[in-house]
Amino acid sequence: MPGDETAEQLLPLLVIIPIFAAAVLIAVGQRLPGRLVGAVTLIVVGLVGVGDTAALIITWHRRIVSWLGGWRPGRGGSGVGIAFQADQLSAGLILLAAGLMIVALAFSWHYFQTPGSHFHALMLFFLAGMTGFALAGDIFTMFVFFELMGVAAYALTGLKVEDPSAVQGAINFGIVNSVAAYLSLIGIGMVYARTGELNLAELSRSLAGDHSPFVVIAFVLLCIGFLVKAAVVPFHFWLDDAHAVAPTPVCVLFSGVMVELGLYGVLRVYQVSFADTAVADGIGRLLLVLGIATAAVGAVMCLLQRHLKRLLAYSTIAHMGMFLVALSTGDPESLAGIMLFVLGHAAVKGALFLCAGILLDRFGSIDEFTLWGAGRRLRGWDGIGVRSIFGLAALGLAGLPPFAAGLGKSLAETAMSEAGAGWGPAFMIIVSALTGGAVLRVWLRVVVGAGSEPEGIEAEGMSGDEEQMEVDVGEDIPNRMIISAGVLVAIGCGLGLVPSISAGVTAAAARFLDTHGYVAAVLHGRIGYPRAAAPAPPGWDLHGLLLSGLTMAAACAVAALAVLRPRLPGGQRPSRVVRTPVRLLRRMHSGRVGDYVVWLLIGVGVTAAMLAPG
Amino acid sequence: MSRRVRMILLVVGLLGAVTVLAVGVSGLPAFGGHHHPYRDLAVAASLRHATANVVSAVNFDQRALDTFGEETILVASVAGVAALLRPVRRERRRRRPDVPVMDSTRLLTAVFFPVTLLIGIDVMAHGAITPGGGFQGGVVLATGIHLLYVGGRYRLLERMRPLPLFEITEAAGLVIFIAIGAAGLAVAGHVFTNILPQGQLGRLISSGTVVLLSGAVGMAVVSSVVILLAGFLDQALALEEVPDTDQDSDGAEEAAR
Amino acid sequence: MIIVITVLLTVVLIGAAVVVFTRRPARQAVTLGSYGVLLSVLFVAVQAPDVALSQLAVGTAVVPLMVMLAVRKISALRRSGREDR
Amino acid sequence: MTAVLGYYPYAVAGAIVLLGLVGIAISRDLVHAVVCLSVCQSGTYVFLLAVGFQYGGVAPIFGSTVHRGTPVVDPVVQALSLTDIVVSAAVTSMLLALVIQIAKRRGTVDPDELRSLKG
Repeated sequence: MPGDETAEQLLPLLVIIPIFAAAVLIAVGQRLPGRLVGAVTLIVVGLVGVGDTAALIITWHRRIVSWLGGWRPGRGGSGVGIAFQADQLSAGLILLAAGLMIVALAFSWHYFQTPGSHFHALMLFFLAGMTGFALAGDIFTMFVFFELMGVAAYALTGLKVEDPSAVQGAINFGIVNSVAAYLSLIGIGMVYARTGELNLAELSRSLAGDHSPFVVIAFVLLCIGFLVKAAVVPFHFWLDDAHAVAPTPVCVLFSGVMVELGLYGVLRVYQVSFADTAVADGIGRLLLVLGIATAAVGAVMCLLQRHLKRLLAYSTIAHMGMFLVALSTGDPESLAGIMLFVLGHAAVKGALFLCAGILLDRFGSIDEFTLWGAGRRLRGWDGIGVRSIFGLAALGLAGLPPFAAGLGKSLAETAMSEAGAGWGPAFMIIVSALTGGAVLRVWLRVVVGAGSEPEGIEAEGMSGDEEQMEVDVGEDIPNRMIISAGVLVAIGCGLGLVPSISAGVTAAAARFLDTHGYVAAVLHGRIGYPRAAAPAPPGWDLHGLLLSGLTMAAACAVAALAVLRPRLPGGQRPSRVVRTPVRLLRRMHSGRVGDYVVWLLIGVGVTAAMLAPG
Repeated sequence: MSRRVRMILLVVGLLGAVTVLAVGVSGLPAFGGHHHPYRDLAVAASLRHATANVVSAVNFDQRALDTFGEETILVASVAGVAALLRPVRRERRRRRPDVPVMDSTRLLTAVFFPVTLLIGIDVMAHGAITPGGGFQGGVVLATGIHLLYVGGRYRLLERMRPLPLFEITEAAGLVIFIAIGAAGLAVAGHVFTNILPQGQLGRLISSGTVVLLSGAVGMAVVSSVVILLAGFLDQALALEEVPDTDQDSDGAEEAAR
Repeated sequence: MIIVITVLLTVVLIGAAVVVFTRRPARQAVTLGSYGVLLSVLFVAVQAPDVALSQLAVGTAVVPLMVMLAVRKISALRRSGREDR
Repeated sequence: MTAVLGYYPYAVAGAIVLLGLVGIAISRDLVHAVVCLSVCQSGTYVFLLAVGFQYGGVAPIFGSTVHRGTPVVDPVVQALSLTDIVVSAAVTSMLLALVIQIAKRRGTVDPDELRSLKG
């Protein structure tokens, strides 16, 4: 165990090392061969991953608080410097980001033939932005790293310069996220004007007990940027456009960790600074209503998509809805379940995106109908690999027992039913079944080739045929692509089996909700955790297994119904009562940035109305 | 959504946003009040480190990480723009006939070019004493270099600012910023600590690392803005869409830089 | 002092409206530049010389130049695009 | 009267932000939308500097004329605004590059004509 000071001193290096490496790559990248640039990037991200793991191990026993430049606050308790704070949740998130990036870089080893190291430098900037955002203990520093994450993500989204398909997905993503960041900055200005402080712990002290409507408005404006990044309805429109055009390895990071960081931002700001204010009595209602709306829109749109990447993007939106609903109860058990669910979802969703990328590079299209029966045309080990990984990941997403996503879902379900939300488990099962069913439907049609050859069924929505191959792999799919997808599925399954993970997650949840512990650690240096009974690691119980089995059955039913619908009597035309709302929902996702900004404005009003006291 | 529906929803959204902002602003202290606790702490800390320009003290000494993040955002956006605007197969570089420049303009730019460079360097060097600093000085220098294009020819500008050199100085600016931060870590145990002797208020050599960090930021900003403008100038002036008719292969090689 | 700031704020608000409601992007680059100068004057009045200098350099010189070059490239693309069809 | 003047700067800042958003919502050209976004961001500079102002305060540059005792305007918001201006330059250049890329690929920058993202 390193001395108690070294961890504090080295914590900021987790942000500085990737930026240093990116700067060096920009300077000399043109002259280095592509293979060396990729290797250097992988080594640097690996180094950051090792640092994150060390931070996670240390935060198992105490928090790490690092005041930049030695500007520790004086006796009066309010300082001028910036604080970094790492506890188990933030260390786990940055480790997840580094791990997903290692797999994404391994998958895209020879992706961009163009000279220069822009892709790798931007990925390192993206990692530094995510790490800095998760560690920041200062609302303006969170804004700066939110912008760094954004700028790197806009460039990575639009990187396929040759791609004739929906390249304006990057501009929608850029404009909507920037508008949200500026509204957050207005919120930061308001909080600063009222309290004269920017540090989260200091804000917690000066906002304690403040029940004026101002606090509610400041919280809403401050969290708009994070809610947009978390793709919560009505701010979610940019996510599917960005996924439709972004290269596959970037999509893995978007759905795996960037969207979850938005949710982390909301929770951290609320839990530390606004937990003892007028926001506290409205937050449960807000998360519940936004969660249900997000899950509903995500699940329905997920069933309507034929473009694989957009389908997976809507599945991520549906899962964000489930996370919000489970977190609305506000007790540690549901937070622990959601943490495990996020880890499992990131691994399994990443594997699905990689499989979609493999199909795109092998067959030149990512459209469900064009790829009908494509899985069978894959020969030998490639075919077996893709078919099994795609199937396992689809089942894992729907909550197959050994997978971490399934365990997280069942923990959240039991927590919600104990917290009095009896309808909770039913809601989670329905949404998981719908999204899992959609992905299983794709598995049946694309990989197994079930159902009739779809000719002439010109379903609406964006077809995936325009999408251009990212790298032409020809007949033989490179092994590194299949291995990286397999590794992600294995991680998704492993996380669910290792008991110490679920024990750590339960402890992390309790420590995240401990506001006084955070303030004492940051301001007064008391970084130890309060003595808490070592909780028995929650695992699979009969109740959980039963619910998971029910979810699996429902998901398979949805998939089978969707595939066999044309043959069923009268199954051709869905009834009018279904078609009109679906058409309305489809027209709302217009792909036009002006509409998205209008929805964002309406969202600001709706969020404030829901949080308004009384 | 049709235009009319979008207008209605826009008005609804605006009403909601106006009420939100109104309630928020009403909770703020009135404009021009005297209650600024962070300012008192920042001024005290800045004077302790003998930095005359408190804004530079906050930027480069007390909240150095924000400035580091800001520089990284600029360098990342330069890398992004370079990646997005890289010449593609269907583009060819063409030699444009140069627009004749009036002699008076040529004379003015010949006079202003060195003056602008001096102003930029002065603003950057005196960051800790007078208004200005690495960032402002850097942008003044970068726009100054482009006076050559106004007064001379685009090819003269291209010769006078070799882009590979600026890519190295941009990365060097960021690396030096990190090196100074790491020196603070090595010596005093915290990244970005002001470890140099701070000297006397108002002197050129004062406020320790603030001057050095300001210089590093200036170097990074000069090169970032030059590369950004070069990217856009290149697109607008030098690159030309190859009509699909004569899809000659040599055009593609020439386009790839 | 209040009067100076109030007048400048009103002028800046009008400038912002002018920039937003000029429809043609080529002309918008010019109005954005003049809006940047107005902002710099307001920042000097609010005793923020550092911010005024950087707004002058960025908001009046660099960003409008980039907008103008982008507009010039897009109109060139549209012209060559029309010839192709 | 002073009550109105006490909150007028914040009202102007909020109005500039909303003007920028209206510009983006009604724009028929993506370059126009990006310029409106930078106008919206300029609203945040005005808001931050309005928060930090103090009547009778001078610029926070100490030297021969300004001594320790003289009241100064809040330097921290000026540092935040400086960072914000750099972010604005970076984001605007990035979005303009994306618009040029769209113009190259699709030949048009009118959001209504770029309808292939429907559904």
